[in-house]
Amino acid sequence: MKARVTVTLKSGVLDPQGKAIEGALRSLGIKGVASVRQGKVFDIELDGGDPAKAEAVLKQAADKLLANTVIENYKVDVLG
Amino acid sequence: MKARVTVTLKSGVLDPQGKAIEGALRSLGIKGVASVRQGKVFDIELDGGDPAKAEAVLKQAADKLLANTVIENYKVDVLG
Amino acid sequence: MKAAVLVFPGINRERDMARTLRLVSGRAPAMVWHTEGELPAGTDLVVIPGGFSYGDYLRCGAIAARSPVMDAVRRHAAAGGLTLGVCNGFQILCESGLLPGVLMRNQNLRFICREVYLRVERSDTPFTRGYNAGQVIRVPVAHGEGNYIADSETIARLEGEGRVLFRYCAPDGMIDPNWNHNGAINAIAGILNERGNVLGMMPHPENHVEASIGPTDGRGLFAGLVEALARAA
Amino acid sequence: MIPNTPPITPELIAEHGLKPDEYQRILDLIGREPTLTELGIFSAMWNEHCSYKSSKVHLRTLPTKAPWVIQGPGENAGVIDIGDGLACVFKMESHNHPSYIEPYQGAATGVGGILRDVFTMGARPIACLNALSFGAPSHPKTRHLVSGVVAGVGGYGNSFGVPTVGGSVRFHTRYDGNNLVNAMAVGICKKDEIFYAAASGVGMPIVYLGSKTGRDGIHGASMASAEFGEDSEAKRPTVQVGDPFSEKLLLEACLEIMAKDCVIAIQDMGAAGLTCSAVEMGAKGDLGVTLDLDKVPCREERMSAYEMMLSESQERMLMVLKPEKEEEAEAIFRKWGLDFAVVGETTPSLRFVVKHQGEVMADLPIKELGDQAPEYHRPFTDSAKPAVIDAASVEPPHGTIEALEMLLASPDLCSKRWVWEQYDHIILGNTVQRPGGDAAVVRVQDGPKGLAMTADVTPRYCEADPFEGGKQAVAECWRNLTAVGATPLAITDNLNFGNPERPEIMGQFVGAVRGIAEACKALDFPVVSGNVSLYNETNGKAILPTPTIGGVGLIDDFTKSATLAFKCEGEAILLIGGNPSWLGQSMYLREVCGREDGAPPPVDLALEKRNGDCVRALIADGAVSAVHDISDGGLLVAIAEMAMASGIGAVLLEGVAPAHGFWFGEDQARYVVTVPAAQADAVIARVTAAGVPVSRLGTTGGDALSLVGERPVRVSALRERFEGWLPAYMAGGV
Ligand SMILES: Nc1ncnc2c1ncn2[C@@H]1O[C@H](COP(=O)(O)OP(=O)(O)O)[C@@H](O)[C@H]1O
Ligand SMILES: [Mg+2]
Repeated sequence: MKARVTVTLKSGVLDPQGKAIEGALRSLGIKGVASVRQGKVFDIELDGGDPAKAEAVLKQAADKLLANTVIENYKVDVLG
Repeated sequence: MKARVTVTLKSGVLDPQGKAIEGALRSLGIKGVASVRQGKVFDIELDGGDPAKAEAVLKQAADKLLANTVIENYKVDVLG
Repeated sequence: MKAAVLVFPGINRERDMARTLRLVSGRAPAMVWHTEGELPAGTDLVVIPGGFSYGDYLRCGAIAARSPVMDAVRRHAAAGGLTLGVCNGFQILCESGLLPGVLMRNQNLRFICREVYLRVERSDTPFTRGYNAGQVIRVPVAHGEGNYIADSETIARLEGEGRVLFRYCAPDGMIDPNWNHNGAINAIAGILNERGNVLGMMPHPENHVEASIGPTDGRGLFAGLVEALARAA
Repeated sequence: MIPNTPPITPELIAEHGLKPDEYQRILDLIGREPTLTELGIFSAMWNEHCSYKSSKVHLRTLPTKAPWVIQGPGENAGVIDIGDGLACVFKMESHNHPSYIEPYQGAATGVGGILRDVFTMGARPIACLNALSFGAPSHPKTRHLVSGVVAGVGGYGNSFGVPTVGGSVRFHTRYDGNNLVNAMAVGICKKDEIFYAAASGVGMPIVYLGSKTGRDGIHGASMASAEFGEDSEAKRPTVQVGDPFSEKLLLEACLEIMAKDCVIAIQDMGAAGLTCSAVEMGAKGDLGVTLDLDKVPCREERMSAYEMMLSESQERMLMVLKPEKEEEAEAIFRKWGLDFAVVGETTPSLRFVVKHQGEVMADLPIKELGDQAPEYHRPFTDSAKPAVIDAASVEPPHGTIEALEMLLASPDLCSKRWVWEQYDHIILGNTVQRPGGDAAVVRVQDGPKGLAMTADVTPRYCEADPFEGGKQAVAECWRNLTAVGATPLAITDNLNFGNPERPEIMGQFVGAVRGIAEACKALDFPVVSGNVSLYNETNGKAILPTPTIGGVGLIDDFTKSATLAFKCEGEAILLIGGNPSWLGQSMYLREVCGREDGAPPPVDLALEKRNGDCVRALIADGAVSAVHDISDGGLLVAIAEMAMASGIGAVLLEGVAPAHGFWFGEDQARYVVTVPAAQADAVIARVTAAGVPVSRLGTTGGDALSLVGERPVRVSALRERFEGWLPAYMAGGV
């Protein structure tokens, strides 16, 4: 089974990378980008076929490791 | 307008990060994870309201900066 | 001083740290592998050195922070034991919750290795008793993610409780954005935990201790620790 | 999966980079049509990168011996004796094409590869250097390449945990389509604990160690030897990704099992991975090798024998183990979380046999794969000697100080701080002299010995006169080591040139190698390792000939090494080696007059040695307080660098006419030193007695540089220009 965990910065947390990317896009002459925030995705292959169980495992993985919940939010999508 | 660019490693390209995360999940006792591949997301605010134009701008941004197309694929989602 | 230096896969400044501890205290530290469940008996100082534990993959220090040996460090710290995290060690302490906040990418997104100036904010801690309050010391940094960030409440607490021990500054001690190479909030270079026994800092005092190699401003930190531990004993 | 016995068409042969006569040679050797796997193996073994087929006959002319040389070229790295039972292991290697295609990963894996070469021999790496050549700053790709390459070099070395202590960076339009990334690594081991590649003993287990095999860089080695065309974008998927974390584990694991005496032979998997490493181990030990590919740890599914044999996945090693130590070795590797698999054994047959899924995919004569590689005496034409330019005929500057300011803010002469600050240059706590001086100095263990190291070449000289340019590269390297007080011991060379099938390029190569050989002989400075990178051209436009020379020298007491910064006010500044006047091919000519022409400064090796030996003796006796050699930009640039490094100015006496020849001439074998005023006469007398020309240049002091008849310029203003150019350029502001 496949799943994706998406980790994004909480709003209000400064994102130097996103800021730098904004600047870089501007200097590349790419117009119309107001702001950029960078996050991470984890594409995960799981053993077994129970989506509910998969979701539980991934929540645990995200809480314990994949996200730093002090500054990050996460979202789990089991894709089946 | 909001959009998301998701950048993932091409299949076959070594992902040292994913490998390290797999190992860490295992040693945390989280079971059932067969493999992890790490990617990036960029949450982008755009000026203007034309989705087609937004998509074109973001493709350009991804090609030129956000993705390293030698080893990465990307996907643009204009969320409106 | 009975120091223990933790070794995680990918840590790479453990030799620098061990040499410095040996030079300053006259005693070689124990090197403790990340899978250990206990620290050597009698350990009075735990040091988490710099490097790239687990390649700094995922987030700096994230994977190391969840190693078995960190439970032993938590117990050591909870019992009041002195704990020092330098660079990756600081990142690991933040990720493990022993210190608040996060170290983000440097403002310019580049790894930076250079000498910086630090203002020592207090001298009444075991880590800084070798310095005077307000003293400016010169030590190197070598990191890509040293940009300290925490929510405003946490920052207010850190400042209010005098828990910021080191700040990046100009050579004359003034706080100046031009001398804050990584963009850390309030130019924070090192912080204490609430109890005052856990210090995390980005710069590498251990690389400035030998006159034949360069400046020796880092020595005060280790000499101070030796003294503090001798007094406590 | 690809079938192993497809029809071997001329197209398939050409795709493998083999010429028709080379294919015929294969047929003659094995007496039948090769399988696909065999064709891949031949193409990997016989391409330029692995076989040195165009360069070998010339490389043999390089001097490689000296009493202190333990291992010359032919192993993973060269080894020299540095006393106290210690040996220094070092080598330089290019990763040019990969770094152009994917700058970060290309540069990173270049560093990873050279580090592996050093620790494969049992040495713990103590320092890295890098020599980088980029296209013109105005070229649209340059900034991106600089940014990626520097981040990649740093990214790998910083994480691996070795200080990057020196190097060089240059810009020239001739590198527009082919930037150069030459990485050097230096390590230390005990003299009697060096490990080699030659297998010994029949029936010994061959063990695969490190990371898993993927489809990375398949045809990477062939790619690295194919001239670029417009379609280079299409070759992208062969780029490898580096994993410095795994390499650090590999280092620790290898050194641990070497210390436990488990290893008979060891070879890293670099270019052409499993193929090259297995063949070399067998052939060097006069043994056959049988590999069972079913045992190879793979990262990807359904990999064919062809792919496994040609994969260039990084962070892998091949080892012949003492059979009784297999378990112990495996436990060590497991502890470090690395793959460990017995994938074959040595045989008495002198055959290289590759099995996969019960089938023999390749069965080739092992010695011939290496020994019978084609060897070419390619035709070459000598470069025409350009005319010598008389300094008096060269346009003088509007003002000497203005010219100095222009030079200090030029891309090649400006400070490279923006680069080396991205490299951890202090880790391990032994960096005595950091980047910014003539050579880096690294303490050996706890001292008092120190090793000095530097990487140098002046490509514009090589272009104008390959022979003199080759000599100059070695001489400058030797001089930089001397200037910090070290005794130069040996070099590694990295010869970057264009397409050797063109006689004028081959002429550059041959000329440069002759020059290097002559200089090495005269300076007692043998070549112990090296690397050749040819076909550095795009659409028929070649790079400047760039034979990078990496040198290592020894200082008995590192605390006595000399630095270039002025030490205090009121000291006498002396010029050792005679008055400069040579403006041909100088930076002055290029940056101020906009001309790149003339003959380069000739190198008189006897003078070089005499002057250098004199300076080294002065340093050893503590007679001089600051030392700097004169190189790019000439005398005034050298003095300005000494001032900027200290913040102390100088008042200079009038130069010898023509003034621009004196201040900006790039004559060789010259040094600037400072001495306490009271000792100046004694030092002058001593130098004169050694037969070396010496004269007074002026006195240190103040915060400005003052020349007779010119407005004084503040050192801080010079520093702003010197430090300003590169950061401004990289910020996009130039
Ligand atoms: N790519 C680089 N990496 C590390 N250090 C560098 C690099 N490029 C230049 N440097 C350092 O900058 C200083 C000046 O370089 P260079 O002008 O080439 O010196 P020299 O003329 O003495 O050979 C040297 O100390 C050199 O090691
Ligand atoms: Mg020099």
